[in-house]
Amino acid sequence: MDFNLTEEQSMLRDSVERFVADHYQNTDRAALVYSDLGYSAEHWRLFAEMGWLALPFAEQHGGFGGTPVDTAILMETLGRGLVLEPYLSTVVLAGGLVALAGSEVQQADIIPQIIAGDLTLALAYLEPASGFDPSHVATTARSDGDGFLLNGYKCVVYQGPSADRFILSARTEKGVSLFVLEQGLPGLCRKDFKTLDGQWASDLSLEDVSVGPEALLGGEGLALPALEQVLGRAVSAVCAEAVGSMAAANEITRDYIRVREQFGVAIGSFQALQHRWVDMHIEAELAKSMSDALAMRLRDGDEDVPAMVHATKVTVGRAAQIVGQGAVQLHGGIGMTDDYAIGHYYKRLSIIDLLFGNQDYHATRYEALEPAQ
Amino acid sequence: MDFNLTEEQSMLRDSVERFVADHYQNTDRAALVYSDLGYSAEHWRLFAEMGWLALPFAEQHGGFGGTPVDTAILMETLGRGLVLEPYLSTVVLAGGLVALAGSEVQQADIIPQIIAGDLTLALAYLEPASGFDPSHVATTARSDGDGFLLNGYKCVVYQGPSADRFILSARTEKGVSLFVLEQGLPGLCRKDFKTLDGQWASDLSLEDVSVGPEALLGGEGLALPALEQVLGRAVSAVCAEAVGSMAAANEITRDYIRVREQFGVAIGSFQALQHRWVDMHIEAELAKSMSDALAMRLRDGDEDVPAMVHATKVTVGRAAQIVGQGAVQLHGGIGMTDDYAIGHYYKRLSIIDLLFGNQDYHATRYEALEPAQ
Amino acid sequence: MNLAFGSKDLIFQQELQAFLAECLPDDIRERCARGLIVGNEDLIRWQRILYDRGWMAPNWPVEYGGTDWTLTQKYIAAREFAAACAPLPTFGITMLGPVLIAFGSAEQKAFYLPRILKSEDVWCQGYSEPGAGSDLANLKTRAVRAGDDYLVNGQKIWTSYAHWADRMFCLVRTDPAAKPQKGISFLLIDMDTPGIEIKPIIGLDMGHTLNEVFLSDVRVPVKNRVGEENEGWTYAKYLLQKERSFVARVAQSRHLVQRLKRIASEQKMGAGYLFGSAEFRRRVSRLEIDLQALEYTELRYLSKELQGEPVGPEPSILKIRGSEIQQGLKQLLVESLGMYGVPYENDSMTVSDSYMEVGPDHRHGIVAEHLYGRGATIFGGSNEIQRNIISRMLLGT
Amino acid sequence: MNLAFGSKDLIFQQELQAFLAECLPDDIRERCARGLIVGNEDLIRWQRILYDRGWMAPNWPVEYGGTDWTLTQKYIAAREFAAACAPLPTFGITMLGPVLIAFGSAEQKAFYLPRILKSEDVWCQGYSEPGAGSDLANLKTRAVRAGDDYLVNGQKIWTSYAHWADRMFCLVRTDPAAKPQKGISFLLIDMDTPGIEIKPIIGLDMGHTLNEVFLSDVRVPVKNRVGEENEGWTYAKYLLQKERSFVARVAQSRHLVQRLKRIASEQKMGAGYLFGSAEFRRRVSRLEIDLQALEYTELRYLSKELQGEPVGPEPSILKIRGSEIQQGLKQLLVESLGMYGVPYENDSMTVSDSYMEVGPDHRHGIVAEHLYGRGATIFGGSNEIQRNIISRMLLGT
Repeated sequence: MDFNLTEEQSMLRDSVERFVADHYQNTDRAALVYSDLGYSAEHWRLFAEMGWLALPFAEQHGGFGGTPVDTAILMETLGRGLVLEPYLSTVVLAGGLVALAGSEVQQADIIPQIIAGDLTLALAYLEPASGFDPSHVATTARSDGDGFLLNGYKCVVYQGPSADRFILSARTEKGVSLFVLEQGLPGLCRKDFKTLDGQWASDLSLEDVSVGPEALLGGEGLALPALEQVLGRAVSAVCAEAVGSMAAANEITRDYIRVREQFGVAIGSFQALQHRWVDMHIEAELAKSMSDALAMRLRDGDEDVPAMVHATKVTVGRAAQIVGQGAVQLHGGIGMTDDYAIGHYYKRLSIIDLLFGNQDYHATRYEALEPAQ
Repeated sequence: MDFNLTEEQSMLRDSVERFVADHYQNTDRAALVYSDLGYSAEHWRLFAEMGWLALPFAEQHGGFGGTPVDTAILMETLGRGLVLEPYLSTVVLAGGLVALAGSEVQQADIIPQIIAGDLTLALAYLEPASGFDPSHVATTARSDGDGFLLNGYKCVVYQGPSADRFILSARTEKGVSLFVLEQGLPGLCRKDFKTLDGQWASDLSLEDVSVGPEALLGGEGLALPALEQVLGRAVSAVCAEAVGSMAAANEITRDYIRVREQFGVAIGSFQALQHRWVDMHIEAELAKSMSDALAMRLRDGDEDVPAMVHATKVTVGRAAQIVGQGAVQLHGGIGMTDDYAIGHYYKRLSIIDLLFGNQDYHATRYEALEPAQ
Repeated sequence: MNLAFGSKDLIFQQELQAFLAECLPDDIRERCARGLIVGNEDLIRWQRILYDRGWMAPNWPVEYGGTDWTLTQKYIAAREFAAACAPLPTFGITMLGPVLIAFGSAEQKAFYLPRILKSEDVWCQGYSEPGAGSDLANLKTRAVRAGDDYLVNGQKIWTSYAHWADRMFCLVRTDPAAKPQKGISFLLIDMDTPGIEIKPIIGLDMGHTLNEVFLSDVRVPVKNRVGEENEGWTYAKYLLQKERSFVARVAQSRHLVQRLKRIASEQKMGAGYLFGSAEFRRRVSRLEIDLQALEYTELRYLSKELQGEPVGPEPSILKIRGSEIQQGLKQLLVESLGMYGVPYENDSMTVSDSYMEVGPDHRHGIVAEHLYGRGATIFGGSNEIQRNIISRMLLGT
Repeated sequence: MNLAFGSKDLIFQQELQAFLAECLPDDIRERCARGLIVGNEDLIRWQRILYDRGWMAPNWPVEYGGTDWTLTQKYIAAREFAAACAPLPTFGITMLGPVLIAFGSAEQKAFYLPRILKSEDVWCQGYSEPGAGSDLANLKTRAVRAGDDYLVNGQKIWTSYAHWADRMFCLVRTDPAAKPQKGISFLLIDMDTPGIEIKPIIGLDMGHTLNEVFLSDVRVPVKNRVGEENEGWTYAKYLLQKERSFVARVAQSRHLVQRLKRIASEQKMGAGYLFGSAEFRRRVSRLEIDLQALEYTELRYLSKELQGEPVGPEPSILKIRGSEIQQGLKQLLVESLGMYGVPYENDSMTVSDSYMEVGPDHRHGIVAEHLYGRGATIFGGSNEIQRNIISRMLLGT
């Protein structure tokens, strides 16, 4: 039993920490947010050079064979800096699906390109009426000669505008299936928008989008187990990210209430504020423990992983709310401004609370694993 | 719109306040708790002399025709003193049922005796498997000649040991019905126990208890509307009682933290304790408003009374928990002792949270009034 | 004890409802209903309608152009206006007017009050400073006499709508040697006076309602001082008390509950509807019940006030619980959107009416209102400060 | 990073489980499982079994009769003992032993430690006083030298099990002129010394575990002082830190969760079962998840400790969250009884085994444990004090 980092893991963390310090602490994150890409292509090249894009992939595809624990270490540190690059979309979600469900040809095509930093992808799995349930798919893929004709609507696809390809779920006669689609296919229409956490995303509507048989990712009708597994890893990744963001938010808040004066003293000398900060700290501590443990359980392939995924998302979601809201409140007026960093932490933490399912969704699924009589 | 008391109402409150001051503030409540009766027969005679036992009854039976508002004023003040006399059981519950559902003969028999202080009653409507639902009745009343044979089990009947008669719900062929039973009937077996809030109560088991047709209270199978209506008034009465108990608990706590010293200062100077007390006070204030409004709505016979009954019990139940637990916590060690008054307030408030249905029960019924689609 | 309003009040209520149904422009009602900020021109358009009806300043005495409404009627009016999704009255009406009426000179009243009534002047409030948020006594902005003028130097912050304002009522320090709460004066400043610079503060919601106001050698005629020199704190406290009446915002929250229930019973969530989630349902009903309790508490306090009992900690209690309920409801509204809580555009509220054409129509405004609403527990005396106030009054510690 | 315990530890765990399954008497297990207090004789009966096995004092060094368990093994043992519903170790083992071993004289160690191991002495802790609860530095009990004795006068309060105790370890003031935290000494007092009077404190649960202890001219030999005169505070702090390890009580809470789920899925509530109430179900799962998070936090902290990191605010974090979870679970257990949360008898825990023969068997013990458990956030350093400690360490304010 050991929650401490190995030497290699410490090195990984240190390298990501250096990146955040060099590229996010002294530059203008807002400029990146409002750029067309929404992140920095230069940073992305650095991600490739550092080997981070290769981290979770198998060695046969040029990867490092890293585990969910390594991903968590990386994401936690990125979370401290509110890093904008699309690691989650391209590597964890899309890359994860290709590695898990893709044919050899698809893996050999896509994974090396991801690792090289030459290809970004986005996952389109939710629809306006699906809530957070990946199995609720109304988009259809009708057989059409060798290939398929896709019709339907997908919502809130992170990195939709900038991704080179989409992985998209649609229902065939055999059930929910995954497809790899190029940007700009005829009939694939995108509505782009900024997100609350300063990224780009899109809704996608599909009207008779025609794809060949090679677009099918994994067996027809077999998408759900793969999706669930990759979404579990994505939960781990965003929980780790939230842990990093919460640690940073608590430090920023601590530093602020130590120096901000009212009534002639630092506001950090007021007991009600101290105790509120302590409660934020406790929430963050518990979230960290769950996030670490989930990553280890995913790595070890434990049987009770689903319960642990749900429990962790519930714990981290609540902590994210308490820390985010508390940080804004303890800052007072300045917490309500766009200029000051704390608001951005609050927004990202709010979004993480709902990404891949909010607390109610995961608590309900947690309960369903052990049904009441 | 006026929440203030009329002159008559103020006089009622003052007289009950005097009773509490004279009989509960300087005497040994514990001695009453551990007496065979569990309250004072002498006090009960005083209740009769003051006219309080006549308060809600119609003038034709010797009552004063008081309203639920008057009952609330009385109960709130009794709540301040943690008064033990069985006003709720005899007057509000049993008396209320007789007045609402009883035949003229039954009313003429029972109500004057209650008013004179010569008769006490207890209501037996719950069973081990019923939760808080008065419609869930497994006890049966089988036709037997002119009368009925009763079989079944009733639980946690407050004042069970001391009541002269029971009003008991049982299921006949026509549905849930009410019966008036004398203490000591053959086949009616009592198990007595002390309650957490220092009163006496009983479980009742009935084995072929034989009663005549005159024992039936109200129409056969028509008990539920009357029960629901009287339970609504009982909710109002205990909510008012809780409001009085919370006010007293908050005052006792305020006085304690003003004088109790730690680290060389009054603990009431610590902001975390101040804010906790403020939150207890706010809860009590909101509970008071709901309790007053419910009493007025019951008096006025408003259409939305059921929703208001449920909403008030939820509000008061939560407030009772927050005030009771907070009062013990702010007292520290001394709050954990039986000698000091605050623990008794905590216990009575805990019990009121569950009497006639806890928060979950009432919230569920509140929601059922406006079903989700 | 009596819950019902009198028949006169009920007739009054019907009159209000009829007026609001007929005269409140749909586009303005729509923006308010979504919690979006109403632009200055739209606001003035509505205020002119109110002015024509004679209801521009319900809280002013009749002789200054106010109404002869009783306290109960004022309560009913505030509730009906909010229930109809009418814009809230402005600072000039709610805050400056009462101070001028109580402490202003005859000239000041004659000049400024009619201009407020006719919407000829928009006022902003120059109160908070970077070092004086919760602690207003720590004001640093200096006003020094120079002949018939004061020369004002300093900085104000969190100044709502300064960019729309024609004038600002402002606290300045005129005697730095006096005790903190002494030596403060109350000035009326034209916003086009040289030396005033306004810098927008972009909020969490990416909207622009707040500003910093920098004052450099701003000349303010001494006749623009309200009341006595160095007595501004007294006037400010009077004004603060006015600000804290009707703070519970019950009608606004009731409107949020209605929106929430409508969305939750329409919004598909996987296999069922959102309202089918027992947890979500319970959170809604808990807040709905809390709101009911808050409303009766407001009425109970109103009835104490009508009886002539002095105001104690009641406004703070209403503010704390009211703001907590608002934030709870706005949080649930965002959650009701599911993934459509994610899209957010920075000019969706003020600069233009454009908004994302993704997601259901009901999502428009919800996230912005939620973000803006985080300030409800911070501005106007944070909830921590309100708890201190209650504690001081009731615990005396 | 690695979640699994090593194979040696797993074998150790199996050994413990086998021992507990075989040797823990059923009647004692039953009382613990219901949260009832185990009587002194029963406790001693169990301790003698532990002593025979050599596991009476896992936290002591081997040379004093302890074990050679690693920190991880001690953690596993504490967890397994709790999971098996074994009684908790007594004050003599957990608190006095470590102090004697660290600071006691050779004679004291040789005399007292074996007597503790063999359950020949039951110890109580004379710490708190009426004016010194959270603020121990305010101790007033005086010890004055009189030849080879101290003459002790004063009063202790909240003294658990003083009525069972043979001896008391006690803080007394030996130098009233020194600063509050100086001038305190650590004495070992025989409870049968003349001048000692014990007055029971009946708890909220109507049970008798707490006492007041009055000391009037109690003669205590100077040789019964541990360590230096006036240095007792140092030893007390050492002891406090020992007291705060393993404070999360995860295994105990897990046992509560199991009881709760069993009751909730068996207990009819009107038309359905209690667990059919979505709200009740959700509250159970929230607490179950909180408990899981607490357990991993405990393990994470343990792994920091194994790595040699100094102990910081971790024990306070575990204490706060652990006590909150316990109280939440005990509250739900009471609620699970419905109206059978009402019956309560005053001698159901200690004086006799008699209890009401109403209601389901599972109700026995639940209300008593709930009431007693309200103290979890008060005694042993209240949660407010714990938050102050964390704040001081991390905020430095």
